[in-house]
Amino acid sequence: MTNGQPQAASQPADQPASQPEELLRVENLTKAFSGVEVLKSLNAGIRRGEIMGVIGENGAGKSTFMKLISGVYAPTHGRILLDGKPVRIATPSAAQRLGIAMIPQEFNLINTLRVYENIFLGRELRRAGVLDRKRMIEIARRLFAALATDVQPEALVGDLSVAQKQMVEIAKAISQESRILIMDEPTTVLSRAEIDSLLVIMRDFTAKGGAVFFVSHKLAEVRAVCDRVLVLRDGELISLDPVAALDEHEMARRMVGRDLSEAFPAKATPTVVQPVLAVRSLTVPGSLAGISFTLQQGEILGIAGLMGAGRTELGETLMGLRKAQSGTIAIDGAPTAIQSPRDAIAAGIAYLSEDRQGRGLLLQYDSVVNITLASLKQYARLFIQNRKCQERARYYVDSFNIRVPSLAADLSRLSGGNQQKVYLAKWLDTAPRILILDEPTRGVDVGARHEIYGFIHDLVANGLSCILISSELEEILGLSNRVLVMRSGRIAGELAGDALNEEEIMYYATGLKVQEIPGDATAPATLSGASGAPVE
Amino acid sequence: TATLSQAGTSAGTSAGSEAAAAPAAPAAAEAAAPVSTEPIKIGVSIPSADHGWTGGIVYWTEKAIADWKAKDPNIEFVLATADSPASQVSDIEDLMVQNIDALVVLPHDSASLTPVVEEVKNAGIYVVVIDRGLTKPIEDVYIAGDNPGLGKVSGEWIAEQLGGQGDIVVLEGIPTVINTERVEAFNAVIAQHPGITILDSQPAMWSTQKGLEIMENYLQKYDKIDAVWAQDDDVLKGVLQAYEESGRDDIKFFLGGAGSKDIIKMIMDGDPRIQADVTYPPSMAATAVSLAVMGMRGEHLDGFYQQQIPTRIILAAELVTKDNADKYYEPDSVY
Amino acid sequence: MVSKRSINYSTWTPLAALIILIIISSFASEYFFSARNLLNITRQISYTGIIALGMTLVIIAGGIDLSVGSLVALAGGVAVLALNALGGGPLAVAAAILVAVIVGVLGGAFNGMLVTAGRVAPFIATLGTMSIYRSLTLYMANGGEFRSQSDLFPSFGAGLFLEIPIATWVFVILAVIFQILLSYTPFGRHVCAVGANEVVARYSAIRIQFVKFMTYALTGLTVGVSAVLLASRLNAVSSTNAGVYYELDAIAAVVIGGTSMSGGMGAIWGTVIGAAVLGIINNMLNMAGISTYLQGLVKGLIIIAAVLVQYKRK
Amino acid sequence: MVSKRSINYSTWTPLAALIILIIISSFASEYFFSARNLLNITRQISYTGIIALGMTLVIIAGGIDLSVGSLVALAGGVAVLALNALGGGPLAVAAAILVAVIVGVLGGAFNGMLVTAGRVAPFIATLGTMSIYRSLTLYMANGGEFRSQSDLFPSFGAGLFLEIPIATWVFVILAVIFQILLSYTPFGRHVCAVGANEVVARYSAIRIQFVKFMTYALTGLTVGVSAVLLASRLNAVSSTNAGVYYELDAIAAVVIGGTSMSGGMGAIWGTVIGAAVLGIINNMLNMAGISTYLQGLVKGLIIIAAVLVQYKRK
Ligand SMILES: Nc1ncnc2c1ncn2[C@@H]1O[C@H](COP(=O)(O)OP(=O)(O)OP(=O)(O)O)[C@@H](O)[C@H]1O
Ligand SMILES: Nc1ncnc2c1ncn2[C@@H]1O[C@H](COP(=O)(O)OP(=O)(O)OP(=O)(O)O)[C@@H](O)[C@H]1O
Ligand SMILES: [Mg+2]
Ligand SMILES: [Mg+2]
Repeated sequence: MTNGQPQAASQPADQPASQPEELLRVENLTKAFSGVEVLKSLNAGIRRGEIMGVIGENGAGKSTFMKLISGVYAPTHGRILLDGKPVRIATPSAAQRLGIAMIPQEFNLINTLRVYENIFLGRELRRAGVLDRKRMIEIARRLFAALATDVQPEALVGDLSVAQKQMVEIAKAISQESRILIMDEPTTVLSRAEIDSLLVIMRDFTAKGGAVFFVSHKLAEVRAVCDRVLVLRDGELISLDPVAALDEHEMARRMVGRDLSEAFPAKATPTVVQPVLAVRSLTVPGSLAGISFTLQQGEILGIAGLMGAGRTELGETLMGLRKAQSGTIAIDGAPTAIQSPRDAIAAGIAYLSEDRQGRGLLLQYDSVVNITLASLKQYARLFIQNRKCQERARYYVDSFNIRVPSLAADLSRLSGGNQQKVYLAKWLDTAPRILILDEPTRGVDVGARHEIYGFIHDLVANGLSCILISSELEEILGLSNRVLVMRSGRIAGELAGDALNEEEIMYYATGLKVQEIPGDATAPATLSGASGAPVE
Repeated sequence: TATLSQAGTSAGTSAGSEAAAAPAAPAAAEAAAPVSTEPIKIGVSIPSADHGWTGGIVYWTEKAIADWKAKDPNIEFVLATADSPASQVSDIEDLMVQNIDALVVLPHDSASLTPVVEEVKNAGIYVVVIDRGLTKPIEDVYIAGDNPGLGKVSGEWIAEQLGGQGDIVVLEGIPTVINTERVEAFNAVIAQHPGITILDSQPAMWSTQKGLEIMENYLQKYDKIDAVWAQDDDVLKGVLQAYEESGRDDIKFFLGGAGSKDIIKMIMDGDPRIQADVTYPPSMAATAVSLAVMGMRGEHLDGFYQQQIPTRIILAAELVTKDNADKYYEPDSVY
Repeated sequence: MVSKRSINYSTWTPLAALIILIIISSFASEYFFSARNLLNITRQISYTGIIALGMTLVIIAGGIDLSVGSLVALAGGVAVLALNALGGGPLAVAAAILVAVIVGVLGGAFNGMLVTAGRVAPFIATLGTMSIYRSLTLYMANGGEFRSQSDLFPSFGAGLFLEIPIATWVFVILAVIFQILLSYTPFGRHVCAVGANEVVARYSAIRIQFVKFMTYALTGLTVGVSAVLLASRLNAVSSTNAGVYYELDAIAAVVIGGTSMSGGMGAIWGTVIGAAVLGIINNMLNMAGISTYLQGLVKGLIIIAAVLVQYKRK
Repeated sequence: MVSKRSINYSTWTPLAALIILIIISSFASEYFFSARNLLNITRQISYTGIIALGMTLVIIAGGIDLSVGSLVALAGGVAVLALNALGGGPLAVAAAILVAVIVGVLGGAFNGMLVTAGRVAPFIATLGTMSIYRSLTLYMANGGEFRSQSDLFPSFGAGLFLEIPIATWVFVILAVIFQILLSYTPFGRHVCAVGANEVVARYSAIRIQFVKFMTYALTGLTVGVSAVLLASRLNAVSSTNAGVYYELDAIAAVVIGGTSMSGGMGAIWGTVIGAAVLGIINNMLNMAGISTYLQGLVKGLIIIAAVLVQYKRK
């Protein structure tokens, strides 16, 4: 994915090269968790007005690095210098005082508080001792205006979508008058427009002499916005070079330590055309309106759309997590009532939520418990046969090459990508025939991402059928045989073959184009469903 | 038990007089030099102080224990208070483990404690039961107040004062057998006086505050009340408080129960609202402890010609009025 | 969506329960609406109501305090001792009030210490102090009562100001103060944050331990106030049953008021309504003269119903 | 890391508390180690201990049950009525046992209904039923006792089997069953999942409502068993104070046993140890003959200490 505007902004020319000396430097920075060194004596420095990209595989140590600078963890040894002076950053608040603001990879928001309250949490503005709401709300509003997003300052964070939450995190960070801004994968859940405005804001920030750490798996963005790129592998510094010096392939190569083969495995077009899943005018008040489509045996059906288009609702409805008001679902041509996730599993459906931490995994339990949670019946006549579970978990950990300290280590200590693999294993263990993936590579690095693509490819080759919900057009285009584009709860269009390209998808996603007859042979149903459907 | 009392009588008679005197006049206790007696261990199991009167029970028990310890170092006491029948059963089980020779028990509930006390008795331990009788006649000695009597005397006095005419309200205690006995006896008496109507009767849990709240409501509901029966003096305090605050003056008199020292004092001081009280003395617990000691020692009550301590002692529910109030006033008691 | 529920929860819904209840009551007894009866209710609810104010903060911050009932007895008892020691004059009364509040705050602070410094689960910590405070009180009073010898003392606990019981005034004023504290000060926000997500709160430079500690100390303060009002009302404190079951009433008031036990959010005014609901239930049951044994049944049903109503409204 | 704590928490640490306590006790009284005394303790703890087994599941699943105490009285009372109605013979005793268990399960199921179908917060739902069940019991017994007319009935509550109290046997057997249920069956796994993260559990096709409901029903079952043991031990059930404060003892046992109130993790055997700790405290206080007023103080301190020890060991 290439986008023009920020690229222009990324010319080294238009940054203040006036005072090149370093703002922050780390020396022999090392972090070990229970003996395991995850960051190995790192030496690096960031200059004023610089955006430094930090890339690396899942578990490479990026977040750890950032958490050390922002006072979440204390270094095992090594030190941090600010303006050349050694500083001790014991707590996040200490970091704040030193002018270091962090946008964490996992959300750090209070769902029960309002947006503006979250933004100013711990540093509330007050007038005469009591909260100065007016001013806080006003400032918040301005921040979101600058971010070109429509979050309401007085909304409750708990009601926001993932992307909106991300925006709040960003607003919170930039609202602190800080000199160093740490962004740990801020763009993973954002729409194109939101990303662009974010990149602009980063530029403004550096223009004022600040410095930005930009952690991302989206190498194109890194290329577009960063001045220098720091590559981490297994906790070690691989390289720190100007962005001009490396293209995306080179970045990926350095991250993984080997040459990556062709980005996406060759698509296997399903040989026999035999519908596994047929959905007819599925309607869920408020989110889905007359959805109709068919999933063929052994195909990957992509579902694209903008944030809030209702893709997740579609997935959740198929999984029996949301109640459909009308419409039918047929498996292998047989009408099947799916009232609950149990029904869905019985029907051979599996759904991986976009929110793996909040809805997918029990983080305080180990991989064995998690992998066997949905498929426990297999391992228990009356009692759970723990040995079988262990073996099974071991099998997945090996074949998906999941990096876990041990089978008994709880998932809270795994990096995002490894958690995602565990999540995939969990659902594959229910032996599904229809696999619904919602943002399967959100926050997952190139290496792991390729692995996951590989897994999907193999699974489909072995007769599994897959619905792929993703905001990464690249991914959709690269993997899908067909693509449905959703818009405000409807299927705006179906694309296949030559019509399958980024522009087309965007036209339908944004409503510039609407297909009169979706590809299905079920036009009437769809139309009636669609016409009668409420618009969000 | 025969053997026990034999052993007792032989050893005991000499110490008899002081022993008998002790509870009556504790002052004498310090004077008397301890005579050599074989050591005995007495377990005492009573309900914990969950309202004023049981507070009094605990107070009197500890007082008697202290007096006896001062008088005879060979007597060892183990005291356990329980907040429920189940925990009282546990307490008694624990007491048995400690090889007690005698058990003084005020059962939380009659039936609930019967099985375990029976075990105690079968183990050859001397048993004195206070106040709430067991469902079987197991004990060696039973000492109690007169619950139906309390209700009866109260009813009769109120009826007489009202001259058989008037409206009264009743504040009951915690719903238990005791409360039921008292209230039923009271109602029976009132029933004989068609001129008297009981407007309302609700449980005040033997608690001052509950009495206050319920009386507040009574004063709301009934424009004319002639007399109040509170059954317990703690409750009566709350009742009086509510009455004062209401600023009303229609209520002719109040009657409490159990004879707490405050109310007795008010009677002595001639408070017009309170002209009488009916006794149900917690001091019975102290007497019970003494009875246990004397029973173990095989002594008999001074001036009694029976060889043995009477096996049933019922303390009448006596009417306390200005004339005799001083005889019932216990300034040191907590109740 | 979980958050969603608890949100509506603490908005207008408790009011529904209250209104329904008032309607029922007015039918159940013609005396219900008499000014005097209503004033009685306000006074009767003030004792546990005041405590419920502090309890609201504790629960929002993710804690619980079972010791309030025992602490009422302790604070009240010590206050009476101080009163008598100082001769029961106006100064003595003032001193007694001060003492009660101090004892309350100390008791609450000790709970706070255990929960923060000692990291004992709130339920266990306060279960322990519940037993400890009661025991101390019994020991000091030897199982009996603390009796005030002052004639002045009762006058303010039982007294009226502008026709309205002083206890009611105190309750209302404290409610306003706590409402402001919770909704209009940084501390209030921090209490919510700590209860909703401790980790996030820490990252946001909030002194979690301090915030938690303060919620318990403040609850202790409310307990002290409630204790002195109660003591002066009865001019005595029973070591055995002063404040018994107050913790349950206070917690019930908080939750009926829409504050969720899981913490993170709640409303003071909801708690006030919760206390009113409970008070009216008691009053109604007595007024209607329902079989004393069945009162518990009705009360239980109404408490549950009150919360059910809140969900239906959602 | 929170989870990490509760793990250590529920591993070996409660044992430390128990051992320390045993050492203290053996010094406090020479009778402590007498076989008779130890057997007494095992019987004394069995009544609340059995209930604590069910309570463990409820708490792990993220709930709480305050109604167990009242339900003990209700189940026991109804059982005695059945016993007497059927003449007190062997069959009548068997029937009584069955009845108690059935009433217990029904009571628990009703709690479960309120929490799942009714979506009432567990604390409030069971606070309500606590009041309801007690009230029903009082009403049936008219405030008095349910007295069994059977001479056979007490024999098994007080009876021994192989020198060991029957109550103890029941406790041990149930503990083993619940341990297996929690650690080796899908249901147990689901209970943990629901408590750890309800949303994840739902997305994992776990029937949350069913699981929650079952935890309450099972607790009701343990209550029924405990009730019949208690009733036959006393050969009567007091409507006023049978089972009073059992909820607190049971919950204390669970938490001392290392199960965190926040749910998601816990251990049955920890709960058994917790019950033992509480039982030994009571026993020791009686044996040592500590002033009855100060017993609460000691008990409270030891409960807190027991939990503190767990953290220190962490
Ligand atoms: N709290 C912790 N305890 C133990 N190990 C941890 C902890 N946090 C991270 N780790 C380990 O440290 C390594 C680096 O983790 P980190 O989150 O920094 O990776 P990352 O580069 O951010 O990966 P991702 O791109 O998936 O976010 C991983 O192997 C992870 O398992
Ligand atoms: N994690 C979440 N928490 C709360 N609400 C959410 C969450 N995810 C989605 N929603 C709700 O569902 C609505 C539709 O968003 P949804 O995620 O279904 O759209 P989508 O097409 O799946 O886009 P994406 O999957 O990229 O978010 C959102 O507006 C939001 O209100
Ligand atoms: Mg990371
Ligand atoms: Mg989505």
